[in-house]
Amino acid sequence: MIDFGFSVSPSSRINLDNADKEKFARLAIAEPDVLKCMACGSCTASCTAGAFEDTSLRRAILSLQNGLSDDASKLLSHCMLCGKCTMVCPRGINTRHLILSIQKIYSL
Amino acid sequence: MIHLLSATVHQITPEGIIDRYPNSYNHFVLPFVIGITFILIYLFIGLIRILYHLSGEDRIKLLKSLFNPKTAWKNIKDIFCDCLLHTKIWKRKPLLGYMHSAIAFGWFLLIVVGHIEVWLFAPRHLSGLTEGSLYYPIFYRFFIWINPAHETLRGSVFFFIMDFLLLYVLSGIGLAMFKRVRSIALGMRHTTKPSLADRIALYCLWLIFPLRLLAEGFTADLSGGGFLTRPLNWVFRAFFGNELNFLPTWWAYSICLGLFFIAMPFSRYMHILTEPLLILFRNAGLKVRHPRKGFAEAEIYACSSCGLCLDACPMNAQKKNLKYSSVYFIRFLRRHNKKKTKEIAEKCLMCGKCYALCPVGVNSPAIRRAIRETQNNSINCNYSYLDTYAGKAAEVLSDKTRGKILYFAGCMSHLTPKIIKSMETILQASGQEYEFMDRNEGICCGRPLMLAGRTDAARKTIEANTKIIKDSGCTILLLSCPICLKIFKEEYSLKGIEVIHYTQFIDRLIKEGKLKVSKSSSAIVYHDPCELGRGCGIYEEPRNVLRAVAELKKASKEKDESICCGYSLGTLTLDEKDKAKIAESSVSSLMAEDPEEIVTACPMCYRAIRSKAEVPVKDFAEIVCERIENNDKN
Amino acid sequence: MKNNILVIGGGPAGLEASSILSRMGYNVILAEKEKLLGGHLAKWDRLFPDQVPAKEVLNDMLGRMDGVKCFTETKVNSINLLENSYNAMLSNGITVLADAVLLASGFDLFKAEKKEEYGYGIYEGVLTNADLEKAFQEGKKSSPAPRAIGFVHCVGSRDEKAGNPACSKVCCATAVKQAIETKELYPEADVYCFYMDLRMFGRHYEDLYLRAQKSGIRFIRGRVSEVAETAEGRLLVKAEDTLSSKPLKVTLDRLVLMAGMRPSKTGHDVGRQLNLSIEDDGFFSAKDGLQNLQKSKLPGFFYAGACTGPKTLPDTLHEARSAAMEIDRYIKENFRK
Amino acid sequence: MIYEGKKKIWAEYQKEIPEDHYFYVRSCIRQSFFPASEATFLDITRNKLGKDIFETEHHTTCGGIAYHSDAIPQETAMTIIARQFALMHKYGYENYVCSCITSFGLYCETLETWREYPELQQKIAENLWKTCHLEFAKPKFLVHASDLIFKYRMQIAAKSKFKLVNKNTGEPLRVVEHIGCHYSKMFPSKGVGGAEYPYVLVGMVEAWGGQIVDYPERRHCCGFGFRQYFIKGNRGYSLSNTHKKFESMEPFKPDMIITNCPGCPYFLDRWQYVIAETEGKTYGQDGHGIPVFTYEEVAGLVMGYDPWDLGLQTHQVSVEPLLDKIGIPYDPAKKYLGKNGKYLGEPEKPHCLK
Repeated sequence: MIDFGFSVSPSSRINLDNADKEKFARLAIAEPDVLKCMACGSCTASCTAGAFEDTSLRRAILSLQNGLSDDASKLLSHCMLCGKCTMVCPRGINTRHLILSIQKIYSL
Repeated sequence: MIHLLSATVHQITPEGIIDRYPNSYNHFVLPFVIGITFILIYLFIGLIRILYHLSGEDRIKLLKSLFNPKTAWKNIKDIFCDCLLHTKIWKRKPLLGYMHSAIAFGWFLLIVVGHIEVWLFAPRHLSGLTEGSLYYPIFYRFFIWINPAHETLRGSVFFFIMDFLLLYVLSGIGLAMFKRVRSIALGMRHTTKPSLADRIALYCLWLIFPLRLLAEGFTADLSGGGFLTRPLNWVFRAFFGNELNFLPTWWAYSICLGLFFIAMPFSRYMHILTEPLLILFRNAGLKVRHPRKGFAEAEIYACSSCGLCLDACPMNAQKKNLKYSSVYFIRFLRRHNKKKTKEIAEKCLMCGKCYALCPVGVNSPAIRRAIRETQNNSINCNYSYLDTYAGKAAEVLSDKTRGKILYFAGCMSHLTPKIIKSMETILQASGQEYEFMDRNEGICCGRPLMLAGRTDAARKTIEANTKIIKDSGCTILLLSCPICLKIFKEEYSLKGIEVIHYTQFIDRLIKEGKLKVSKSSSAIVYHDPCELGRGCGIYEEPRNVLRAVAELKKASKEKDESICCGYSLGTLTLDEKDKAKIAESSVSSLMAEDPEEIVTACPMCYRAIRSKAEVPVKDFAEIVCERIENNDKN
Repeated sequence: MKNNILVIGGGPAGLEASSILSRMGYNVILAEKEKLLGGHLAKWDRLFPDQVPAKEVLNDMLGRMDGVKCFTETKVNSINLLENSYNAMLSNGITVLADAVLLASGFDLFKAEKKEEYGYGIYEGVLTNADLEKAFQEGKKSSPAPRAIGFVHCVGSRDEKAGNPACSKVCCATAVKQAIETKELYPEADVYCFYMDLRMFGRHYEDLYLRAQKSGIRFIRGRVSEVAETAEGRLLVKAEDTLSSKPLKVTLDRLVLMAGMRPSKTGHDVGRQLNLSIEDDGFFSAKDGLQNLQKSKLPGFFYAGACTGPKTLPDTLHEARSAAMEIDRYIKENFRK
Repeated sequence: MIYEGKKKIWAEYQKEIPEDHYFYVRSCIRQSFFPASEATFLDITRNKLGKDIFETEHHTTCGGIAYHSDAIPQETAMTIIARQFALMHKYGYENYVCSCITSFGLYCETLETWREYPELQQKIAENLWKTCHLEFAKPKFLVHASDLIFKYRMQIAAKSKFKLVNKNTGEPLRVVEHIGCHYSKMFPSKGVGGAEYPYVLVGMVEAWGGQIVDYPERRHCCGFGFRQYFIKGNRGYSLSNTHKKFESMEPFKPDMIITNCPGCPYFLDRWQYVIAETEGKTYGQDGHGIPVFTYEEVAGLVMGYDPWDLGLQTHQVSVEPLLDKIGIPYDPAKKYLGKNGKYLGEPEKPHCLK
């Protein structure tokens, strides 16, 4: 191997073919509300932990749909379950249970 | 055989009190003996098991408490009041209370007085197993033969007392039977569906005392009897003549007792024997650590399955959700049905009403939380930022807060800026020096994590907040959110700092004359938030203040019976529609006396009730704020 | 004597207006270029938001057509304004002298092949909304069932390069409806909707969206950029997931293009002869956009439906009814003094 | 794939290409990397097909590389271009054919800009007069050299000795075509077949017996991208682009790649070595790469030119397996001999790419 001082950089492209649909289906059974998100961003905007760290349920859901579960876990790892997002979600998503379910299902 | 026996009985007339049988034994006692032996062994093993599952620390706590005179006295008092007299039920539903105490206390006295009677008249039957001491006092009236001519006054008194007690118990049984048919008459809207063992035990229980009456009635001419049994004996004689064949009734009586004891561990009636243990544990200050073992096991078996929690549970707003009530939860726990218990544990609002109203005091919310802990405590989190922030926040607050009030609004209150604004107005109007702990950002109090069973995570937020509060040097921590209040009171150690809810604080300000308010004629009703009322026992302070600012009306269910607003953070899985239904039922209770406004003292309740109420909903601080008399005027 | 009224176009607008005018006592002549009446409605299977069969709706309309002289496979060869009536020569040789004309020429679907990058007409799996409705009508079910299906919103809409910067109004709801129907047909398949904004403006539309989400349909905010064929003959679709600001690709078996609404060519042929004003978007310009939506700048010449811009079916029917009233008023004011 | 559908699109992107009389300008890069390709172009058009292709040593670079690397402003580039056009006019030609795609794109861009902004054109004409004393002119027809080969593809096919066919199986060779980005992506109407399904190379391959494979990343840039290559820090990006293309075409098992741009054959060829070296991956059969050709090289091969005269020994990916596949004879001993028969020396054989 020769070090040319440059190399192939990994693709940033999301490949939905590789997304773990089986795991997501399990999540949708544990908390069907995950399907209801319309990406308004209220949860992220009101997030208590979000004042300190990059925390976003909206993006976590999106990351899971895109098969990027590590990103999702990171985005929720600072959550304090305070429930503000539950209060503000216009779709009535049970955000706290969704977060717990994601943390359980995707930690395996 | 039976005929022969009864024939011999009539041939000899005894002098004084004698045993009808030399050995004081008859085969009919066997079912009872088997039953009582079974239950005693079962109890012994069960007790060992429960004690074994307690942590070492808890066992020592328990032991110490037993020898502490104060707790010992409380133990006796509680066991007497709760297990026998059922004072808790008396207070809420007198008829139901009478029913329970008649059966429990009546039966207890029957046993006690029965034993005294034996001790007085045939003491040797209490001295050892050989003389049938296990069963003799129970079937005393069968084995004894008293010549009526030799009856003493003392004997007659016992005859009277025993018959009176039997009547007392029978009146309770009568009510119980009636309750099965028409529960609402005794003040219960919902009753539990009994299991098979429950049914067996129940029917046995129903039969035991009428059978005892029959049996003692049959033998009353030989053993003597009181105002119930003796006339009954005359009636029997009038119908059946002198040749009374009474042995079958004694067999039936014994069988019912035996069956009852055997069915007992598998039925709700186990509570009779477990409740005293629970009282000992509770008074020793033990807490639920495992959802099924140790303390929890005592709680589970102490549940009488009475179903009072069905009426208490806010889930009863929809019949389909009644299955999430504590009584069924405990039943599934007893059956080790993990799937169901997990489902119910996660669904519960943790409003604590079932615990508050439980006659036995089964703390099922604590067991639910313990189940959640097994599910969720191991979830990884990254809270390193809390320390960084706590350090910075403490630095900012430390100088300017010394000796002042520190106001913590909490996460939820930031969604209800009215509360925060009103609080600041009140603090300023009453000339209080304060600092705002979380004006722009703050750390969650940890209660939501705790409720979700993430105890370790909650500890981290508690630690960070504790640092900020302690370093600030404040003397009073003022809270407007009851969810925060609950955990600040229970889990934080803030020595030297008074943790106070704004309802208490404003009450104090008014009493001390620091805040002047005027009263309006508008009719209002106050909703007790679960965490504030049942959670922290604060019922009167908010009412004191509200009476000073408006005409306070009553809700149909209030104080510790207040109905949860439905949007509690306690539930993990209840969906939006079900929450809304509960909110509706909460509002309808509040509207009982047609108030013009609803007031509550929790940001969650405020938002929930506001979404369903047709009258204006105000926060406690907001309504006080509206009624402040400007101090400058004076 | 009955006044003659010429209705150009036998789609929902033309049918609804004709039946009403006929009942009002006018002599209605309807010219439809296609073999069958009904326009695009006849080619649709079910209608959003309640998935009512299009056939039922159309049959209701056709059932009220007694008394209307319908000429199918008939175009307007020439039309000119006489003193206060219109002289139209139809392609079937009939000349109509009409006191009023209603233009209900509707729309043409955007030609999806113009969006070359989507490969319509090039890749087997790429079809349009109309193709899918046709397949639904025929009750066709592919075997083996497709594993993944995508819907592209705004094909030929909100796209200056495609010649139409405006929204076609109905595609979002149609796409969501079709996605649900597709998911119902192939429950195991992954269904994706590529949208830019979801314009679910009408009553029940949002419910439809929620229903789609709950059934597991994935909504990806981002326009499909290009489509290619994989070695297995499946479709490799690229877009940006603009909500996560990342490019995205997915392999699909079908890609349904939500072709938007373009002005109808037939309408233009008529409009040109009368020098009617056409706006930049290619649709006819109403006398004004608020009060006189049905009127043109010419007396006695009226519009109804999508010839003045994209419309939903209820919009079109309302316009047809108000056009009928406008015509009635016009005739009464000008011919029956 | 519906071939008829593609034909419909091709029909919409017809480009008028005059048959004869062209003013030819070379490509800076190609003169250095593939000098034989330009020589072959001139030989085929002039000598084999008898066309009038005029060339002058007075023409310069178009300025494209400097322009795209932000080294010179647009006006400077335009003035250079105006001089090229003026030379054409001076030598009496109206048809302009260029060898380079960068130039072609820049010419198109410049002509379009002049059309949109006549005042700018006026200014450039003045610049031209001030600097060179040349008369401003615009070509009547601007074509790329590949357009011309496309135009002559049937004439070349008629004179061909070999077909793009596997002689062992009789199957047409599977060919990947790659056009330079600046050929038609900026102005689809200026390229044969447009930008989405460009036909210029497809037409040649089909005429010469091969079969085109359409792979998902066919539209993707080779990765040259000027700045992305020139600055070493960005070179990984350039490499990644090529990598992406090869990953995408791999399942289609192409036999060869044909290109019409100066940079593309170079990067598609050389990066295969770097990928093999850094990622350990090769895309051809048995550890070989996929050979990459210019269209002139392919035309030369089918017409029976000696592979070494076409400069194929300068390729990184060895071409012999493909020559064997087609059945084109070559003398391995002559591979590294110069035109004069002198031994040129041999490059070191990489162990990772055969």
